[in-house]
Amino acid sequence: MNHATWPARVILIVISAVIVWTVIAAQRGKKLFIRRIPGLTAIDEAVGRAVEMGRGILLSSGLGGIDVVTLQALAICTNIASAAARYGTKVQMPIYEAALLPIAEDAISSAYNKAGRSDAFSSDDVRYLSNQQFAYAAGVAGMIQREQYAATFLFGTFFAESLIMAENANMVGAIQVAGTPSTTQIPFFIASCDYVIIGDEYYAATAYLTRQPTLLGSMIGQDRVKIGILVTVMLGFLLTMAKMPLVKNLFEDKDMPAASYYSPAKGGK
Amino acid sequence: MKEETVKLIVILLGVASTLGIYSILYKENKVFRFFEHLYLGLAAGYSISAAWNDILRPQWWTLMMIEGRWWMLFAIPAAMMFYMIYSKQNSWMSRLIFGLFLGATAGQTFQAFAADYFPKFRTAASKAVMDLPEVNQPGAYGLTPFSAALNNVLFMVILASVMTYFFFSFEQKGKVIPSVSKFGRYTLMVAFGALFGSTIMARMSLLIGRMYFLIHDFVQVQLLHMQ
Amino acid sequence: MFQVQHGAALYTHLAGAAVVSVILFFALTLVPTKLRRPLIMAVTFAAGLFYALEFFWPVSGPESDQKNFLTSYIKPFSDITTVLQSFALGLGVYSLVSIHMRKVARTQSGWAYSLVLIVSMIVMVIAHIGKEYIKSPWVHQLNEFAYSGLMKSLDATMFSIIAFYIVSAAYRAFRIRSTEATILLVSAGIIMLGQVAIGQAITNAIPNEGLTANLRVENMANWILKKVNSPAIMAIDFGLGVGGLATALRLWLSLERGSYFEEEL
Amino acid sequence: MRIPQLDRRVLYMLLALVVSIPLLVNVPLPPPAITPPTKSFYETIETVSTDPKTKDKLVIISCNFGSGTLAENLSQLEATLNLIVSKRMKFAIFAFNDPQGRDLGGSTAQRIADKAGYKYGEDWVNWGFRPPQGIQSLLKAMVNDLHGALGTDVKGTKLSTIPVMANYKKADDVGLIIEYAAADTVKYWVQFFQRAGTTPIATLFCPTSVMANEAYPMLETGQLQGMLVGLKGANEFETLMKRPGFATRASASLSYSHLLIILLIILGNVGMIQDRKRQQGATK
Repeated sequence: MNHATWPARVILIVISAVIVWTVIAAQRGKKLFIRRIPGLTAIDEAVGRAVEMGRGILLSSGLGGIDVVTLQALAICTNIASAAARYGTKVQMPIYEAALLPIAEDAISSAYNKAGRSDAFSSDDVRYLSNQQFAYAAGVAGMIQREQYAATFLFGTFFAESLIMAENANMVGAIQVAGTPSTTQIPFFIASCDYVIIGDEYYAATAYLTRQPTLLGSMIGQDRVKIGILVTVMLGFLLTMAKMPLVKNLFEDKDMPAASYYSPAKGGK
Repeated sequence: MKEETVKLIVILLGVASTLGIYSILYKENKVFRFFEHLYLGLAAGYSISAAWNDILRPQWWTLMMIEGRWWMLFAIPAAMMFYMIYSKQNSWMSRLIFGLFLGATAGQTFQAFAADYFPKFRTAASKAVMDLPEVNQPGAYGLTPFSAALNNVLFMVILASVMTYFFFSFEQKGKVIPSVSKFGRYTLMVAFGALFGSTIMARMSLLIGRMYFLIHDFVQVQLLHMQ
Repeated sequence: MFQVQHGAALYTHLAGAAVVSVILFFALTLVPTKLRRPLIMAVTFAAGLFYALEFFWPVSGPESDQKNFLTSYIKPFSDITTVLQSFALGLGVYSLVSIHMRKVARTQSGWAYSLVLIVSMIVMVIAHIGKEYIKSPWVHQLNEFAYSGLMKSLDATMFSIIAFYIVSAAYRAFRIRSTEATILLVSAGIIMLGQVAIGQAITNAIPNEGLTANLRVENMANWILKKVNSPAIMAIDFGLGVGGLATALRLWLSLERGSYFEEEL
Repeated sequence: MRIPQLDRRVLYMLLALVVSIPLLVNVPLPPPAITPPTKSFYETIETVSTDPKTKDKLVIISCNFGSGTLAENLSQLEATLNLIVSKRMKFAIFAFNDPQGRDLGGSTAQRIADKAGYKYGEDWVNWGFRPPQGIQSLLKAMVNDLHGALGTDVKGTKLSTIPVMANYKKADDVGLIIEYAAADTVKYWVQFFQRAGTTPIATLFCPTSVMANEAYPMLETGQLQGMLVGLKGANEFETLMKRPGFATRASASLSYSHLLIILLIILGNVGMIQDRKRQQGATK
């Protein structure tokens, strides 16, 4: 879809309005509930373990550039860094996309500041490594093996290199928490990490960790939208069953005969 | 240097770096560390060259200096703002340019969402159950109407239960919701198992590629002169 | 005003642009602290609005060429953001080089590796940019060694090392410890068998027609991938899509009081 | 017999052996089953190349892979290009994700085209590489003006002066898109090109087997008309065309390495159950 169709305009605006509305309601002090998410509770445990063992923590915000996923990763990492800073544990963060470096450095150093430990922050701890996928992975693998981190947190966009990082951390016995919207990498994190944040738990993470009204509101808004989508899809399913495919028309983009046109069954020959 | 010598050196370098990297499988060691740093250095050099060769030169320098679009010079002060992070007083300017990128990414999300998800909503919402013809289209695996209907019902059940598992705004209690979301979790595990299982093939293919290089390109062709 | 210039006129225009740049840059440093945050918010909003409007605004024109008043600016705008992002690479290179230069200068432990890093970086830049400008064969040979010999092999090898890790991960993780782990294991096992000829051979004797076809391992694998995997992944995707959209909205409208907008400017 | 927990280095050694042996000596292997995505892939090319509406249109061969996934993507490219040239279809090589794709695709196409008697510039063209950052806008621009948006081919010749491009000016002149990819780059074609012209363009996908998972739904929605799943798909395609190549040979390594993993998982579980029993015995 290069430009919005009328249904697209309506649906997108409704979705956006629901989210923005709940955010504003939450900022005005509406009380909101969020259920327990086990993987996210584990973050504190992992930081605690690192403190006990007296070894460092590795944070990675993945392979994304300046995008929504990576900014969310950065927000999660900042929360972890401030917990680590409170206990005086060292945090290291290799960066993939150079343009993110200033913002990451800023975020981590302000996390230290907030914990009153600005002295413990060294700008070498947030360092650019490489923007080449496997060079980054090799560098991180080397760092993990040499520094023998007690805990690693992998959040953000990941591709194949996820397993290289997670297996190396597993070898040095680090406790690992990982979360990514790159669904294809989740099985590998499940195999190598102690806790995995799946699906949109990733976007719930900051709300869960900080309990900030804005984020909580957004999360509740997302939940409502998801319920709306599910109900609409179910309704469409039932209507199709009753031979009234309303929803089909609603989501219609442009007539797309490609599949049937080229399907040999209907005879293109 | 003769072309063959160059080719031989290229292959020897390839063999050395392959073995050097694989040495980490035994344990972290000096050889790996050497190749790791070599790799990071080369990668950094490559990024710089690629930035110039593929982006800055064709999309900026040539346009400015050869085609005469002088206003492209304004890219320099804009890019300089990134670097203001190193200035104590004006580090806010780096956020200004960052804001531009952020806004642009956010603005594109609408189109991406519509293009990505609307076809999916439609597919999910138009799964038929009644009056299915005998389908024999590519990808339909020659389903009978009955099994197609069954599969489509299953599709909805899985979709709904996995989505239920990801609702955060209420406690998952009572009789129905916990078991629905548990079923959702189980199907997620099936899906993740499937993803893992099907990825193995991809990873093995990569290893086959590398082993073929070592065995064929190096040992058979270079050492034994087999063709 | 924005007209293509050539020859001497180009240089005077460039000089003029440079002067204007310096003035604008200086003007920005004078922006009072109170106005800084609103300015950032405005820039963020405007950049997003550009793309959003282009998408939402009604279009006209022939079926194959639908545009609105913003469509033709999309390409120049995205080109310029690409260029700006490339300039930012300098930040990364500066960070990398300064850390390793310091190590070399102070001969800290492992300084030799840092030296390798810096030298190989310089070699790569000379070879890879040089090959575009210098016609002499040694540059091309250097590029062959650095790029085809080392860089490409290092890339491919590091990628393929995952094959080893996938084996150790599977061996360790696929244990019948809990219901969930067992489901994971069984599903992975069926897919693995269904994917390769030798696994398919197990059920080759079963006819691939009628009800019995369901017992063939590749059909089971395909069924799992298509009928179980795709709705599950689709459900995850719906959540991720909405989550991404919500995060984008918060950033765009500067609703977020996240770490990077919180501090005093 | 007690089964010990194996050290990971032993696992690595076993794997290396199992993968290399079939590359050295011929190991027997049963033929693969032809899966529906492969069949549909083959039939789509057949249909496009015979349908009078599409048979003279351009085929875009989009090579978005690097040397890392060579084993999978290059064998797919070779197998499919062989079919394309045997149908005498005109094609254009294009890359926008990895500059290596331009070179790998270009050299493979050159080799196959030479063998088939194709002439560069008359029967095929290499558009070269464009950076991924601007791909969305580039594809949007290409919909109405291939020549203007792309500018020049890989050698720097203006597209408008290349004979083969004379009849191919916009998306409506494209009959088929085949994407060879190590990432989910096919979405750009689907989102910004496939349906942007007056008639939808048949789109085929040759992903690495890992990327295939995410693409299955697109087969169902009709966004893709066929798919070769990694090395396995290439092997099936070679079997279908009765022209065995690298993929056929490599699939023995593939088969036996899968078998090894399954055996190891079984061993691991037996060992775990034994340990558990022994512990129970000890506590009694």
